[in-house]
Amino acid sequence: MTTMNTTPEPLTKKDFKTDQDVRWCPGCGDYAILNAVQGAMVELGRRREDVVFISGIGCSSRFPYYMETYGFHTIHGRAPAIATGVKLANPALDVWMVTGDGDALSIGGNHLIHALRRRVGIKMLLFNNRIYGLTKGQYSPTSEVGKVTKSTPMGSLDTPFDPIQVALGAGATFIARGVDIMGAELIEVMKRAALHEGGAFIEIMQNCNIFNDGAWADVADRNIREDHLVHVKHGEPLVFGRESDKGIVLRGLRLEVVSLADHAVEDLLVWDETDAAMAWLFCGQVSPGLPSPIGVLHSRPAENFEDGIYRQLAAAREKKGAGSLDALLYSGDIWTVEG
Amino acid sequence: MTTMNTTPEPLTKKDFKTDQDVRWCPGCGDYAILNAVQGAMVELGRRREDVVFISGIGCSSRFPYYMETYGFHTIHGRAPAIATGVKLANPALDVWMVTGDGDALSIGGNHLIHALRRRVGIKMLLFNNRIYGLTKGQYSPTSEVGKVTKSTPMGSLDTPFDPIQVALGAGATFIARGVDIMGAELIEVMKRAALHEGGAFIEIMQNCNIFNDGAWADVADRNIREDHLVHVKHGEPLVFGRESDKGIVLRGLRLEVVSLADHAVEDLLVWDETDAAMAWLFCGQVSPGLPSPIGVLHSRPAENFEDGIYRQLAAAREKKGAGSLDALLYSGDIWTVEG
Amino acid sequence: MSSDAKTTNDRAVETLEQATIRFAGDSGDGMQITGSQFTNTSAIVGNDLATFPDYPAEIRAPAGTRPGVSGFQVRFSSFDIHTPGDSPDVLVAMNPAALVVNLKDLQPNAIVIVNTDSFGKVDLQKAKCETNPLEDGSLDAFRLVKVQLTTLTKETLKDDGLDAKSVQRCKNFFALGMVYWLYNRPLDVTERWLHETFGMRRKKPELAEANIKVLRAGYNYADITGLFQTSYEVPKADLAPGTYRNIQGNQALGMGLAAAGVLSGKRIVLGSYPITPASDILHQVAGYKNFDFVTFQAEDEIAAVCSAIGASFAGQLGVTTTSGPGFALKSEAVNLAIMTELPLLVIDVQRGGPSTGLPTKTEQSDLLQALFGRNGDSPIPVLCTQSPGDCFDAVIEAARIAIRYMTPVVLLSDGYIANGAEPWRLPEVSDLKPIEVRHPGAEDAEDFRPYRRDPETLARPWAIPGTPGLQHRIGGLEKQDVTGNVNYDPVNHQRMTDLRHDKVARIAQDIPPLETHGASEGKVLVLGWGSTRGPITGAVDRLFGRGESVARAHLRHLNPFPSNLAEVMARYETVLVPEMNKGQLALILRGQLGLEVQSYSKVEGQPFTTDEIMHRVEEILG
Amino acid sequence: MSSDAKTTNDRAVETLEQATIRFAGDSGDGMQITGSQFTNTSAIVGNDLATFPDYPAEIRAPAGTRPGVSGFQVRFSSFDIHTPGDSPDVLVAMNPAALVVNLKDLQPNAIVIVNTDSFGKVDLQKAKCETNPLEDGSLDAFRLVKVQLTTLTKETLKDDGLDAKSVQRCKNFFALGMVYWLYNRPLDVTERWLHETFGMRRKKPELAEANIKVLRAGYNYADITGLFQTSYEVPKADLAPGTYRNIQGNQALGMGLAAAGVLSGKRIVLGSYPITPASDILHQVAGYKNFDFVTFQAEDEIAAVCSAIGASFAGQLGVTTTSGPGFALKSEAVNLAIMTELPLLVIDVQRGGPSTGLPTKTEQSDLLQALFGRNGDSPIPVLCTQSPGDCFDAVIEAARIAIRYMTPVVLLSDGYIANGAEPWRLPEVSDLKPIEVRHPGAEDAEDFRPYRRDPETLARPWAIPGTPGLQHRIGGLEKQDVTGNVNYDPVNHQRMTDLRHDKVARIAQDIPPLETHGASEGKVLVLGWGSTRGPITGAVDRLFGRGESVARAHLRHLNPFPSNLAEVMARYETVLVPEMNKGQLALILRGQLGLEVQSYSKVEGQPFTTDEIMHRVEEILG
Ligand SMILES: Cc1ncc(C[n+]2csc(CCOP(=O)(O)OP(=O)(O)O)c2C)c(N)n1
Ligand SMILES: Cc1ncc(C[n+]2csc(CCOP(=O)(O)OP(=O)(O)O)c2C)c(N)n1
Ligand code: SF4
Ligand code: SF4
Ligand SMILES: [Mg+2]
Ligand SMILES: [Mg+2]
Repeated sequence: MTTMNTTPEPLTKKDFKTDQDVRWCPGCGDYAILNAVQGAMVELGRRREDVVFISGIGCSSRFPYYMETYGFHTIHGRAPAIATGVKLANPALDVWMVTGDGDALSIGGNHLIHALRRRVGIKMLLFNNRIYGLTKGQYSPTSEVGKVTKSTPMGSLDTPFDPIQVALGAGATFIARGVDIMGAELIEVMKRAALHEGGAFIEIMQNCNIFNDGAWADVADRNIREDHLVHVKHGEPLVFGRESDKGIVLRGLRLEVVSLADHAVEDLLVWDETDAAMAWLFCGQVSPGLPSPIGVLHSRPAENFEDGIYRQLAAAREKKGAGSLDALLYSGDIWTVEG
Repeated sequence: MTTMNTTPEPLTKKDFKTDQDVRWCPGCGDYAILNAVQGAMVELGRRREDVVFISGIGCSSRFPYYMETYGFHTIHGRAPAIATGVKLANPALDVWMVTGDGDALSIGGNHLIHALRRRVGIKMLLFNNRIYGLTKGQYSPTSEVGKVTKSTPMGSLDTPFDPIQVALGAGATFIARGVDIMGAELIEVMKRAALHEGGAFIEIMQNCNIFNDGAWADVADRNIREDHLVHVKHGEPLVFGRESDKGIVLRGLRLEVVSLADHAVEDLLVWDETDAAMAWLFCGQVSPGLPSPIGVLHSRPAENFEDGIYRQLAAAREKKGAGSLDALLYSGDIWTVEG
Repeated sequence: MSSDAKTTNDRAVETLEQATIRFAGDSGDGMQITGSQFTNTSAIVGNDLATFPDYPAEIRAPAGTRPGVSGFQVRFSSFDIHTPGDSPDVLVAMNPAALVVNLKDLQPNAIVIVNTDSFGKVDLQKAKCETNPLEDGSLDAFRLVKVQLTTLTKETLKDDGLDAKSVQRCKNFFALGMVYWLYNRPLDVTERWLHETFGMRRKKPELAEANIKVLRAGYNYADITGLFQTSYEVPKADLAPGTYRNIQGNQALGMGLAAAGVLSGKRIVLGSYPITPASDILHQVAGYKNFDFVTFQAEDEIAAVCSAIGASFAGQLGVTTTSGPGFALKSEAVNLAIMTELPLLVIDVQRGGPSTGLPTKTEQSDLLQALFGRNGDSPIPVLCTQSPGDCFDAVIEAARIAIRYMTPVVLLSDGYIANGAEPWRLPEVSDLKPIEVRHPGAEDAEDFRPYRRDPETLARPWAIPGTPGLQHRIGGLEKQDVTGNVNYDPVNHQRMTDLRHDKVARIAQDIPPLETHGASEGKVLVLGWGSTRGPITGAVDRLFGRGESVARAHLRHLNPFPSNLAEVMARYETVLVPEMNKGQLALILRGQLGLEVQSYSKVEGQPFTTDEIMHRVEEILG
Repeated sequence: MSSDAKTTNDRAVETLEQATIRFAGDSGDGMQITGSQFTNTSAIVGNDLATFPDYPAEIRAPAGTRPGVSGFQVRFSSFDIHTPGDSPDVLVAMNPAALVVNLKDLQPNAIVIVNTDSFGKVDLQKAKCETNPLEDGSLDAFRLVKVQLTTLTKETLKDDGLDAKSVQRCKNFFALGMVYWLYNRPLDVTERWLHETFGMRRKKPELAEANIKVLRAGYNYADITGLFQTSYEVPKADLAPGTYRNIQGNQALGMGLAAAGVLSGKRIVLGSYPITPASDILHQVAGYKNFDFVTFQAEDEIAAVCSAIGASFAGQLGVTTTSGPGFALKSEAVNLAIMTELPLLVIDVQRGGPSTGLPTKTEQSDLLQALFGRNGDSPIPVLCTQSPGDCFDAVIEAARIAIRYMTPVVLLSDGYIANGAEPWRLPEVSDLKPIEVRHPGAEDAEDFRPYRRDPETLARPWAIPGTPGLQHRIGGLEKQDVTGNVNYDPVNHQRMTDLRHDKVARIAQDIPPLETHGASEGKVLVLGWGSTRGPITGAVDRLFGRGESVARAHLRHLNPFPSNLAEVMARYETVLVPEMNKGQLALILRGQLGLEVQSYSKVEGQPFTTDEIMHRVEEILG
């Protein structure tokens, strides 16, 4: 592995910036995410040459051009498949994927769920702005019902995907959420993801101020957001609210918001990130009207798909000895014609 | 609609058979399913000309050739998209889709989850034999981990999809399961599906006796199966077992098998098919070691996507009047050049 | 007010046959709007015209940078023109970047109007200018007109209590006002538009008022300050009598689709997935719901085309719109439509390739993909559009073929046509020929065979679900002749392969003979397809006018070709084939007709200019 | 036992130069195994040979029906042959369907061995026979040999206590035994195989024993009963000295891939999705894990090719295998590899098309798709395999080009080559030329540019993740020359388009000149590509032997062509191009070289026969 011989001195965010002008609209949430990712790289002590950013197509997918690492801006929806190939070729690389709600959940939905199912060791960042940005504002699979866009002048009819629910359905072993402008929380989540084996999925609520401004207003607005989101932490009760005056309890198979005025913290649901069933309870159509959870919703131990593959390669060498062309060709029913 | 002027006399199964020789291996589970589907058509009083069977590619997907209805044997994985088009063009047609575990969940995964998300009024029958039959035996996305096949001589590494879990993740509004050789149950489930609006998803456990014989042995073997499956019925407690001597209780967010020797039927979980969270508890990775549920796992009211579209068309005509080319062309900034 | 403006304008008025103006600025500066406003006004004044918008791939490229420059060029004239002009007479540059990237194209002595407020240090840096072009002499060859657009706009609106951002946004109308004065154009068309858009639609009358105020201020500023020695007049062109509208290619495609629906009595089911530069077609027709027009934004291109195929199977007309990369994804499904012989319209608005390529640039490089981009021998009719207005006829023609011959049809447009605009003489709806549709009915059940063919067209019957007695099954496996049952017999496969081929070849019987313009025989024939019609026409007509032995012909049908194509080509010593690709049509002409042609290839993401083609032909003429 | 069998065989032994046998029965009758066994034995006996398996698309088509017939034809000889033979001398028919569908192909007076136990009323109905062919005279022209295969097999095994089903399954070996006697073949090769397969691998020694017992019984039955007047001997062919094995095309492709990995020192990462007739390549190489060979069964073809592209980006050799419909799905991604200039191997084992077509039949109709099936001008090298053994060299050559020129490469094989077998003279591993790979290292970081090209090959550097200082970004948008940054400049786009084109064209510098066999100039050149080599060689060599003025040449490289192609073609009055498609190579030859050729098209899902080509050439010779 060439990844050995590198300089030890610690890198700074600047080291992860490229010479390319950033081409997002002024005010786009992507800037904040870029900043957070660069921060995470520094905190993780990553070496630039060992990191690969793979993206599809979309505003969000221009991301790799702005990271001073190896990068591949691929084609629409295929990032998970290409990232899988990178891992199959060299499991030692730290592979991050950047995608949008259209890229990941519309055209790329199948590759996404298969990469999660297989547990390929890719860290996925889904920038969910609930709109097609790059193509100038058509509705996406995460747009709310009734969304009026260029392609749906009378409002969209299809029920959106809940990305968390889709990831759970696919059997993802690490699922988390963050908000573009909540950098600190985002960095924490990314650091957890970086350490998780078996692939990680992070939905990032991102604002497209040009075509879908305010899609996440309630969780983005500093003044009100604490009433609209809940920070889930493994082993801790679900308390939220500006005054930390609200909580969430489990009633049967439903989550319910209660006021701590008339409930004790002990009554609240204690978050168990290892329990997929618990994460499921936050899925839109199951318990509507809940605050948006952010943080690590689900995480359970798993093995990287690519590691399994290399285990088999080693086992085969173990068993049959390293492959020899001579042995391969000159075997089975062969015969010789004398000169 | 041409679907008005048709003969009233009741049809029989024979009327739904075609003149084509059935081309499945002797002993294939598909024969039993074909028989059940033809039975369901009769019981539903369907007219052949109003029914369309759409399939992808695979052994299972040859199904339409054997149904004396309209049929389209399309291309691998695309049946949901083509079926959607049929519904968009003529919502009055009764559209059934037949697919396999590879066709629906491997190459066709994205179309499947989007058709379910949108709630297109298609009835989907997924023949799950946990193998690629037509291509002679490679593992599929539903094959168990460690599956040894032509393409995985050292065993497969990827965690399989649970079709029910995938459908839940996609937000399906009708989810059911059946077994190829349990015709009566299958017909009941199909009749429920036929009446459901918003699209229906039915997983059918099917035996491929050539390439994956016995994949469902425990639920197929008449002698033991009642110990390995549970018939879920809305509003009824979860009792199962050859002697109806076992039951399932809810503990926290877990389902547990108990013996009715030391538990009262009242303690058992009463099935609520309208609760997606309940169906979720049967998903493989959540509560392993449970009997396989068959019957209608989940059903909640929904509207057909295509009906919404036609409502918008009507509303637009209502508002603007039926479209006139003259009005369309001769509008906006137009000017006249005199002769 | 435009009227009294006229009276106060007592400076010399020079009459011109034509003029070309380019508006250039940041994506945020509203240059596309400014350009279209000037275009609409000129159209209504009665000029012939052609436009060319050229904008960056980014939604909002970094302000002030060269890649961020958005441009709109309009050429208007008192005679019949075919291209947006090779080099502008007037450039409006909102910032240094807009100025420097456009200089190279200008006419010598062109008028250059710049917003001096945006030539600060930072602005120059953003534009990567070492020195200030306003001072370093790089404008010596031109007539520089310096205007403090920003300041003057602020000035004009200081009492309107608008926020700074909104004020900023008005300055393009100050520039527009000036240009209106320069060419003696009325303001009312734009004023009406501002009232409708801001006043009525967006419910912001104050913005309408502000913009109008600034527009007039600009007009008066040009009038009073006497910045320009002369103003110009471009008299109306004598266009053929009729009613006109100014139209873009994608708009015309959308209208054509609605027309195809009405003319065939079929519901159009358009399954599409957004992609530049085709998305606007979807947006357009999404507004045609009262035409019973179904639009479906699918999860991807494969689902889009498959939904259209499903719709055609169910008896309506399936259509899918896309651009190159999306077309590539559709290829497997298009092949299913070929095998099942269902009508289907595949519209490919070509862009710069390969791969993601240059999404906002134009190119003609999908021809070979359209003809051959599928497994097996899979013949498909291919047509193209030749200008914005022509899109309307082209798409109706494509639909007619798809239905009459029961076959998918590819219609190729391109980014230049899609976004370019021209005055379009509206057809009389009553003149549009209906598209005949035949569906067998229950009464035909007796000896119905899904693959028994019409002897004239070789089309199979379009029997649709819901019809009693016609139940049948189709699919992608080889079919038995007549019965349509699955069949692997060698002789049958040969026969079906030949039938699929012959059916498409037969379409030639409906194709009008190829017409030539200019010399009926002689030295050079310039043979084009698609959007090269504009520059080819401009160039060849001029040369022929000069008495050169040249002619031009434009193909609408690329498969099959018009039956007289070989004969026509044979009448000229040299056949020149200009294409915005590496010579794709040239390859087919040689390969299919075995005739020698000279390929003229340009792959710059930009249309040919009239001059380029003239020079090339002159070289051949020697 | 084979030895003493020989002694008892005192009937006349006639020596032949060659013979062709076709085994035909239900998919369940084990005809493919029977055929391969006869093939392996004949190979080891030292014959040259060629085989052609032909089986239905269904896993188990309905027993006894005509579409359900599975056939295996083997031709073996004492001289050098190139095809599995046009018409069999012996037909083994396990049931009426197998008999009737094959009769038309037989030599007059051919030996026809039938299992009379399966000619009951029901069997005849299943085969849609009004009358019993054994009695209605339809076999008069042949030497009919009636055998109660089922009865005799049961008889043989009555004491072995096997279940009826297993006994049934043995009867093909009774037939094989008889044919072994007929051609004086030893039994030991097959006996060894039975021991290995059933005894060791499947741990069913009783089945091995049973089959061997039946095999010998069949042999003795033929010996004792004297069913055949004479038996035959086909002496060994004098093949070039060396070590041989009998090999199928897909096997050789798999081995070639392993070799390419070893020769380049790169790990092969094969991303694939199963599809007939390519799946066996995946199955084969999945067993090469000890070669550090990574196989990945992806969710679909798009993911398959994308995973391969990702692997190449990461510095290993990405490969993807598929057939026509899957290839169509990969086109968008292949274009990404063209734009990013990454090495990639795309192997397309062609089958009958279009659409799902005829999955188990052979065809050459993906050539145009390979060359042009992408958006934009997207040049890609295309190679083909010419015979089963040739696949080994072809795939190594393709990998060499992909790496040396940093480009995706398409390798076209077909179903006939994939499943056909021939004796293959094994190469000396030490003779295989290494594939040179260069990766820039940290030391090159100073002025590393991702798109700076090698002056000789125009290849860009293959800088791989993990290398300090070489971090860079690539993608599908147009690249700036040298820097590789995103760039939409018109002149740059033209330059990059030309560079991509020229790079592929340059590969010609590594391609050996095209060789001709036969007349070095004269009347007819038969120019082929891919699997037509066999029949063309057979036909042309015979004609040339007769002194006709004919020659043959076979293309390995379809893009770019060998530099001397035009010159070679010009040496002959007529160039005949036989293809299993509607004339795809012919189109390109005309279109690119502007040379006239005569296309000979056959689209029956079956290979050309030697006779077909001979007759066609004779027509031309007049
Ligand atoms: C094959 C293909 N189809 C369509 C497109 C056009 N396209 C580019 S990005 C995009 C969707 C972008 O939305 P999203 O993924 O949410 O990213 P965002 O721009 O919102 O960040 C589409 C439809 C394309 N580039 N390629
Ligand atoms: C585009 C394409 N890729 C691959 C194939 C080959 N193929 C046909 S069916 C199939 C999978 C069949 O498995 P499944 O869907 O489970 O159906 P089954 O045969 O088991 O009923 C595959 C890979 C194809 N026909 N088309
Ligand atoms: S369009 Fe929206 S998502 Fe795209 S860059 Fe602009 S603000 Fe960001
Ligand atoms: S292979 Fe399996 S699934 Fe296919 S027909 Fe045979 S038994 Fe049925
Ligand atoms: Mg988005
Ligand atoms: Mg299956």
